[in-house]
Amino acid sequence: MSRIPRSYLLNRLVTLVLTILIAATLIWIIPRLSPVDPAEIALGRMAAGAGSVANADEILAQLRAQMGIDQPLIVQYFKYLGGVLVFDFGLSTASFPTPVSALIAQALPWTLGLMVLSLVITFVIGNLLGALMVWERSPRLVKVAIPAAMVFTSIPPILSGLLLMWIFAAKLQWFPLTGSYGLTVEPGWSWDFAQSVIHHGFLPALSIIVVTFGFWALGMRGLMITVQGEDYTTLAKAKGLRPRYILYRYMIRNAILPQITAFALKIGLLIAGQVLVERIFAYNGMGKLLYDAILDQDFPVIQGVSYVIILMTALSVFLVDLVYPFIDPRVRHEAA
Amino acid sequence: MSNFSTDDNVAESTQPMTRAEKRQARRMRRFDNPWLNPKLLWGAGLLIGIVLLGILGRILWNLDLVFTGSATLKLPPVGFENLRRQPGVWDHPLGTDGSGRDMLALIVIGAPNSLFVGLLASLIGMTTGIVLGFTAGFVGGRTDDVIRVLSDVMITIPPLLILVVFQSAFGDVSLTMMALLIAGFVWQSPTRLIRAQVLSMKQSGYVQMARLSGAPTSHIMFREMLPNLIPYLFGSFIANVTTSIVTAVGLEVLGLGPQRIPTLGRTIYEAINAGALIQNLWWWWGIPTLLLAVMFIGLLLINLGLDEVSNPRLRRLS
Amino acid sequence: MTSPVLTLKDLSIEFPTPGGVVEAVKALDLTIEAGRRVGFIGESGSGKTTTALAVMQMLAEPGRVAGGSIDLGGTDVLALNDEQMRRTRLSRVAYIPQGAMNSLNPVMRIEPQLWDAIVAHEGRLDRGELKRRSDAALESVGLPVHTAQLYPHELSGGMKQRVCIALGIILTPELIIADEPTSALDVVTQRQVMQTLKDIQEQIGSGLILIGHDMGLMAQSVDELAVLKDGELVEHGTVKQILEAPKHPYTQDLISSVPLVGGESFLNPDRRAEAPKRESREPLLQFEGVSKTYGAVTALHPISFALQGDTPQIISIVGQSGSGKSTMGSIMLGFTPPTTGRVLFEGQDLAKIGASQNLEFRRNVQAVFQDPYSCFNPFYRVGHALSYPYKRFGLSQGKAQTQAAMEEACAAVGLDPDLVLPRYPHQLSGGQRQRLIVARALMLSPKLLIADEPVSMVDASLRATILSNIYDLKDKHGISVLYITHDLATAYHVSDYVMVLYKGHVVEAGPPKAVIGDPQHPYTQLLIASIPWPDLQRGWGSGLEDGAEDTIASAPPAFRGDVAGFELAKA
Amino acid sequence: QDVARADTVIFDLDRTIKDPGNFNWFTPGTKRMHGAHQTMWEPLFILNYGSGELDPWLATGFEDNGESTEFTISLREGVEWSDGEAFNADDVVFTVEMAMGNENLSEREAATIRAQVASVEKVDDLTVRFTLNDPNPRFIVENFGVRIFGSFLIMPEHIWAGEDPATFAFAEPIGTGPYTFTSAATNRAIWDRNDDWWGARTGFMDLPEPQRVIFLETGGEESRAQLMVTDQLDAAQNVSVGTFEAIRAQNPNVIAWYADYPYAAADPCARQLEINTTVAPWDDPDMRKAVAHIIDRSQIVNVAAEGATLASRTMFADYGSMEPFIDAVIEAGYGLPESADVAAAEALIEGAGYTKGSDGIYEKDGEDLSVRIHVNSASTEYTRTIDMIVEQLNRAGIAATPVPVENGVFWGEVLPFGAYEMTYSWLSCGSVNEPWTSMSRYTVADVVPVGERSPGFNNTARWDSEAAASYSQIVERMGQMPLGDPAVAGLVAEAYAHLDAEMPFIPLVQAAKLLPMNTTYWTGWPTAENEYNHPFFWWNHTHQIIHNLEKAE
Ligand SMILES: Nc1ncnc2c1ncn2[C@@H]1O[C@H](COP(=O)(O)OP(=O)(O)OP(=O)(O)O)[C@@H](O)[C@H]1O
Ligand SMILES: Nc1ncnc2c1ncn2[C@@H]1O[C@H](COP(=O)(O)OP(=O)(O)OP(=O)(O)O)[C@@H](O)[C@H]1O
Ligand SMILES: [Mg+2]
Ligand SMILES: [Mg+2]
Repeated sequence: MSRIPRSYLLNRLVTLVLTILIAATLIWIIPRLSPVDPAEIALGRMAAGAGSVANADEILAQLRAQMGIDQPLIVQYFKYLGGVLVFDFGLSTASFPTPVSALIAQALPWTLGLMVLSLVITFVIGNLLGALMVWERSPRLVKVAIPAAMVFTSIPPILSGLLLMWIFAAKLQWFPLTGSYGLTVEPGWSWDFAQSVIHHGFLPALSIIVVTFGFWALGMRGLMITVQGEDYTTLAKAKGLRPRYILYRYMIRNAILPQITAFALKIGLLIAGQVLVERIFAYNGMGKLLYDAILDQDFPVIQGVSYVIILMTALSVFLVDLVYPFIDPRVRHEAA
Repeated sequence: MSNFSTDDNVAESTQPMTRAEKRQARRMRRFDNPWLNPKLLWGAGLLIGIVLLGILGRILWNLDLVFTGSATLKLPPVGFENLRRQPGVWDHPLGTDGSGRDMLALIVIGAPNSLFVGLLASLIGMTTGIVLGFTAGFVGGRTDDVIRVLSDVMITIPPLLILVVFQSAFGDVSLTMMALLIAGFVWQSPTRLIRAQVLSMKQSGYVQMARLSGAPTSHIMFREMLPNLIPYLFGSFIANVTTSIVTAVGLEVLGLGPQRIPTLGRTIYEAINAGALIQNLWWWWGIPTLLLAVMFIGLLLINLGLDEVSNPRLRRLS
Repeated sequence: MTSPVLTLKDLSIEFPTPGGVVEAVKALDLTIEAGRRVGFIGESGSGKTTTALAVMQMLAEPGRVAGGSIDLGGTDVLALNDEQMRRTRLSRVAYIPQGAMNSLNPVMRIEPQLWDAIVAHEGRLDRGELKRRSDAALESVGLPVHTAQLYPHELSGGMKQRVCIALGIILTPELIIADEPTSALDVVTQRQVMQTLKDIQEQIGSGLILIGHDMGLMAQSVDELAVLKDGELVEHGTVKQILEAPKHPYTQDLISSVPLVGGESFLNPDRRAEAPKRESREPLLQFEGVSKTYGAVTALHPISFALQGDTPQIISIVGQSGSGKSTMGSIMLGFTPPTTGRVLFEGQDLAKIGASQNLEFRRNVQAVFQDPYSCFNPFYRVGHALSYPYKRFGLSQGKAQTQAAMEEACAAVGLDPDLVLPRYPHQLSGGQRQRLIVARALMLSPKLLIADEPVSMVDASLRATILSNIYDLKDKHGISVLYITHDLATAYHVSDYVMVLYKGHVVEAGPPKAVIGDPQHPYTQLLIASIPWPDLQRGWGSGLEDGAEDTIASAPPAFRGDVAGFELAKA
Repeated sequence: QDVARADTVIFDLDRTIKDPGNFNWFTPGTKRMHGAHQTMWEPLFILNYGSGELDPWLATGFEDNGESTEFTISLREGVEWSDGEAFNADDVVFTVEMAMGNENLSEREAATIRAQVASVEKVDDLTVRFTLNDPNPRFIVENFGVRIFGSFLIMPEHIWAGEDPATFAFAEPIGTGPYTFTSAATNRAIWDRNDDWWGARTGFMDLPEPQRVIFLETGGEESRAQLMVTDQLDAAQNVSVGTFEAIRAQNPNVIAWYADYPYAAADPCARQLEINTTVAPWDDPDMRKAVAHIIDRSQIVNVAAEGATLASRTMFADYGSMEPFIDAVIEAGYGLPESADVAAAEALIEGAGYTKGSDGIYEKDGEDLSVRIHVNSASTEYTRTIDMIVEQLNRAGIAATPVPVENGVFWGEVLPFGAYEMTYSWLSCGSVNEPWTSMSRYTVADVVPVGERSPGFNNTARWDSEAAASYSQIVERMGQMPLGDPAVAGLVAEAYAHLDAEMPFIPLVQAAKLLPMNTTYWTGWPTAENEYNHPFFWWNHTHQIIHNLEKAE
């Protein structure tokens, strides 16, 4: 990418760092706005397991020290910032003393694998269907079927997941009910493992795709309508190009541009939205991690996951900013 | 015999003239008054249906039935039998849930609640978006930078985080509070888009013209620019209502919503938690889902209809 | 005798609309022989584009061919199915659409856009062959081969238009339809593009339909003319026939009202009234070393002048597209801050005008913008654009009086107020909008009017009427006018002083009779030479030759003959 | 290697294994529930819930010095770690001392040992002696007897010596059990049988039949139900009655503790309504009793629990071993009826000066009689029960509103600080074979002002009246008596008189866990008919279950 001017790169980098910094600060502040004392809560959780806790004060002091909340706020803040830079979010309170980063490292590949893949598929399918809704040559059936299919968007993902599970895993037994790979398959670079991962990932991915493609389709529809009225579409037709070619190279190619930015912006939101699907399929990705952390009020983990989501969003926005001029030649790398 | 039609009825023009002409006349009337758009009317009808359900239900139905233990548990809707071979009864036409609450009463209260959260969140989000978008686009400079970074940051922060903190702090959220929280996550795209629109409108001829006419800034913002954004704002509002409802339901399904107030999302959450699927209690999760779908279709139709109203290019005759 | 490439028989096209069925084309009969150039001329909305689109089978919804037949070199176009029609397009009949500026896919380089056209009709060819063909096509329209590697936005309007022509001829079709290919271009570029089109058409020997409304252009470009009015073919014959002996009154009117440099003035000299006196002794408008740069582009080089404004005057600013005319206008309005120098209005620096004086300044300085399409807020009826400033500037004395003023202004630009004022902007044609903007400016009777191409969208006869109205009002209300245009003929007639801009420099200035009547600077000469004359005897100049650019750039500016009340600092 | 499904038993895991590579059970997290303390680490004793006896396991017995201040445990002979090292007194002493010397080891069992033990010494290779800080007749059952969930687990000295117990991961864990660790990921752990297990060699016990044990995360009620239906799971975590019936309808091989209602087995923590005795008008015992009269337990059982539980007769869990004490209370006339007696309640409320307003709610001095009931929102069992109670109170004229709070907040901030008027909880949890543990949680010794944390989460009701003082004296006396002393039952009844008179809390229903068990591949599950112990297979006693499993034909 030698063609990116340095000043532009610098400008984008500053924005990136600033965004991350502010967001990281916010996720540090937000939990602290809550009047509850995290150490008391952690103690409460121990009690919840057993009904009582001996020598509570001693444990409480320990907890405070472990959580670092016995220090002045400003010290805590800078320690946190320093840690965050090297992906050190402290120790999980619910599965103490596992570092949050270890938990995230365990979950991240699954999320990247399944969630990002299904997001990409959703994006592709959604946009394609949105385009077909507008395309003059789509069969009539398609034009009726797509809006009808968009009704799925109103179904909460957990329900779509359960229904799919019920049909395809329980009744038809085509796919496994839970897990991210087979019960006795050992993770590794083997065909067995890969096969198992795909087999297990299918239903969770499908339940996400089914409920989210509608958003992309709707957005794409609007963009396609605009593109359809453009002069270059008319000329393409006058050139006698094949309709399908016009659809892909002229219409979709132009209409998709704003969607790409939207995708980058939404990536974090979408990951966080799939929490429950991961849960019902016992698919141990970031969503599941977040879900458990929410149940456990495990703030370091919630913070860590949020931070990773923020980082992913900010980075994808950054990347899109960098790449955009290459996919839309009209846009130049301008520091502004 | 044109190849240019984009609407559903490509084949239409080859049909015998008489039928086509009748159709034509009907379409023509529609064309004349864009607000008589069938999509718009159907969509609005569905939403009004939900509201009516709320109003009539409150008048005609005994709402005390939403309380736990109001009836036999897990009764099916009239005309069905549950796994225990109990038939549905007219006292509870839509059946009861796992705690013996009447489904009809639940949706009479829950459906308008869900709609309310969506509308309120969207309203707040849009208002924020309009104010910030206009400010950013119009004032520019530092203010613009601040707003842009702020919305970029807010777009990255997962709503769950805030809700979790909020709930652990206050134990419970009210519907309004929920709407406010969701609003915190739907203002960014309107802000971004309105900002872009304002920037481009600022360059447009009629704004220049207004400046030339000595119009004050307030006039330019609210009398010249805003009206032109209305179709867009409407569409965006409707889209946001959908997003807000889906978000709200998503949070409720996580158990992170109002705890005591029936909403569609909460009902689904309870159904799922109680294993309603395997117990074949389809009415428990199915009816609220159906209502969500109705709401969603209504909003979708309104959105499509508004598109056609504001964009004549879509308003084809055939 | 060559065979006809296109035969239209009794062609009728209609658009069913809520208001009833619009008969856009009525019983049109026309034959075009191979190798002939036929011009379609007629006012806006007369059905020119519609006819062309019918041949392409690309009528916009809900249009349909209601009757008649279209025969393309022996093929009944109306009987073709979708796939056959697709194969026919471009390979047998090419269409270069109106508004070619946006007709290229913005995200594709030029080359693939040429290639995909070939591939769509001839199937996969090897790269070398494709490249050879596309390069040949580009060269034939006078574009350098490296253009192929550029994106559309990297081309100028003229270049884009030529790419479209290259596209149109790449499969050597039997018929080329060019829909107003040069209406968005300036005279110099227009000449080049038309020349290219003609050459190439001759080379491949196809038929050509040229759509336009400029009689001069037609005279210089086509063999036959088809005059359309309200969807009917009112006259058809060779250019010579029509120019010399137009039969239909519409055609006669069309030809007689074309203003010519050195020709008869269309103004009414008797109506000159005594202008009211100004109070201020300061010059009305003063530029002090004003320049404007956009990044690396210098839109306007430092320029200084003073317009006294005691006697109202019309100062014309002419030049090619991109020469900085609009920039200058925008600086005068205070919309664009100058990069250097300052602009004074009655001694007051525009940059320092406070909020309180702003209204007064706006009242005194009005403008007609170049692009009338965007000037109306689509949300309001067009009357709003007229009445709002009228009230805002405190000119209104009640509703009835405002209405009366509006009606009067409309009448001055040849509009029927009852018909026009209650409409929404999208219900008006470009020409109507442009006239309304002029009406608005006149109604406010400012001291200074900046008119940026105020009549570019109306046909010749209306153009003369409006300009003469402006001319009369200037004296009646003491309005000084800056007339920005690239139409040298009108500038010649209406202005008191002419400045020729070339790449942000004033290269020639003086009274119009001198500057336009007898150009000294090579650039001015080029501009004049590029005007297409509606006169078959008079050739269409030689245009820009190799090395001409250098000659123009190196030639010293020519300033001649001062006019009282306007001083241009001669740098 | 591959093990046939028929040789594998699959247990349900209701949470993610956060750190599958960490087997340091002294630190919090799920480090032993996915098989470690069910298959690999064996306890010294296992408390039998049916008989109340301690079944010896790694230990053969213990002796009390008579004052319950010194305990001597005898270890079984021939016990070996799976790496072949002998298990002996050194390991016990080492592990106990490690817990005593490390404040960082915050797991409950370690903290309890730290609080109770003064010193530990090795008498000989198979004998260990503990000296306590205070007399505690329940020392063994509390710490080494799997009374609730786990026990203090002994770690191999030869591996742990020299490691920092606060951070050591014990990633290659060994134990004395018949299974060894094979692999674990976040959602499952696999354990395979050690055919060379010491127990089989020494004749302690036969090798268990399952060759492989898997703990599998299932993801929720629906998926665990589906897994059960499709025979991909052998024992599942708690499900609702409806789900259980649905599973059974599709897979008749699935059984539960009881063959019929209530199906579920009682959990040791019976449910109750806590009342803060410092807040008016609930500081008046009559008002508390009125509430007790209003509550209809049978309705809670039938509606909130769908019949999967039983009404509590006393504050105790209804285990066979608790039967004598429950009987004593009931014979003394302090048992609770299943249904309500609203008339009696009205009399009490009116006696306190309230009159019923036109809205059906009691008023005094123009103010409605109202109460806010805090409820932990973590489980629908909690919220549904409270919904029921709120309904009952409202119908009887008390304007009750529920206040749901999040689990951590509930336990961290609401309960211990007395920041509630009434709340739903299970604070008398503790007794399973003797009454003292539960009863001791309401003594005046633990009373602190509202706003301070109740020590040990005891007596959060802040019951501090004269009756409470008398009650505390009796309970204290009881605490000194050795386990099994026949006089205890009498004292229970005597103390219970004060509870009954003042009602600092209102016992409601038994807690129930409905655990589906699949007989398609394995039989021999614990049931009410085959009660070798309770069925909570995430507890440390699961060794017994696995040893009892037999291949189905
Ligand atoms: N989509 C449409 N719906 C209704 N009427 C239409 C439509 N398109 C064109 N017309 C009508 O058809 C007539 C001919 O239009 P056409 O575009 O052919 O004019 P033109 O001669 O090309 O004008 P111009 O010089 O402005 O391009 C006009 O009266 C116009 O109002
Ligand atoms: N806002 C802008 N940003 C950057 N460059 C600009 C801008 N406005 C004008 N320019 C450039 O300044 C130069 C002069 O533009 P201007 O609009 O004044 O030309 P013009 O003489 O009015 O041309 P036309 O006849 O096409 O209207 C052009 O090269 C143009 O590209
Ligand atoms: Mg046209
Ligand atoms: Mg211009």
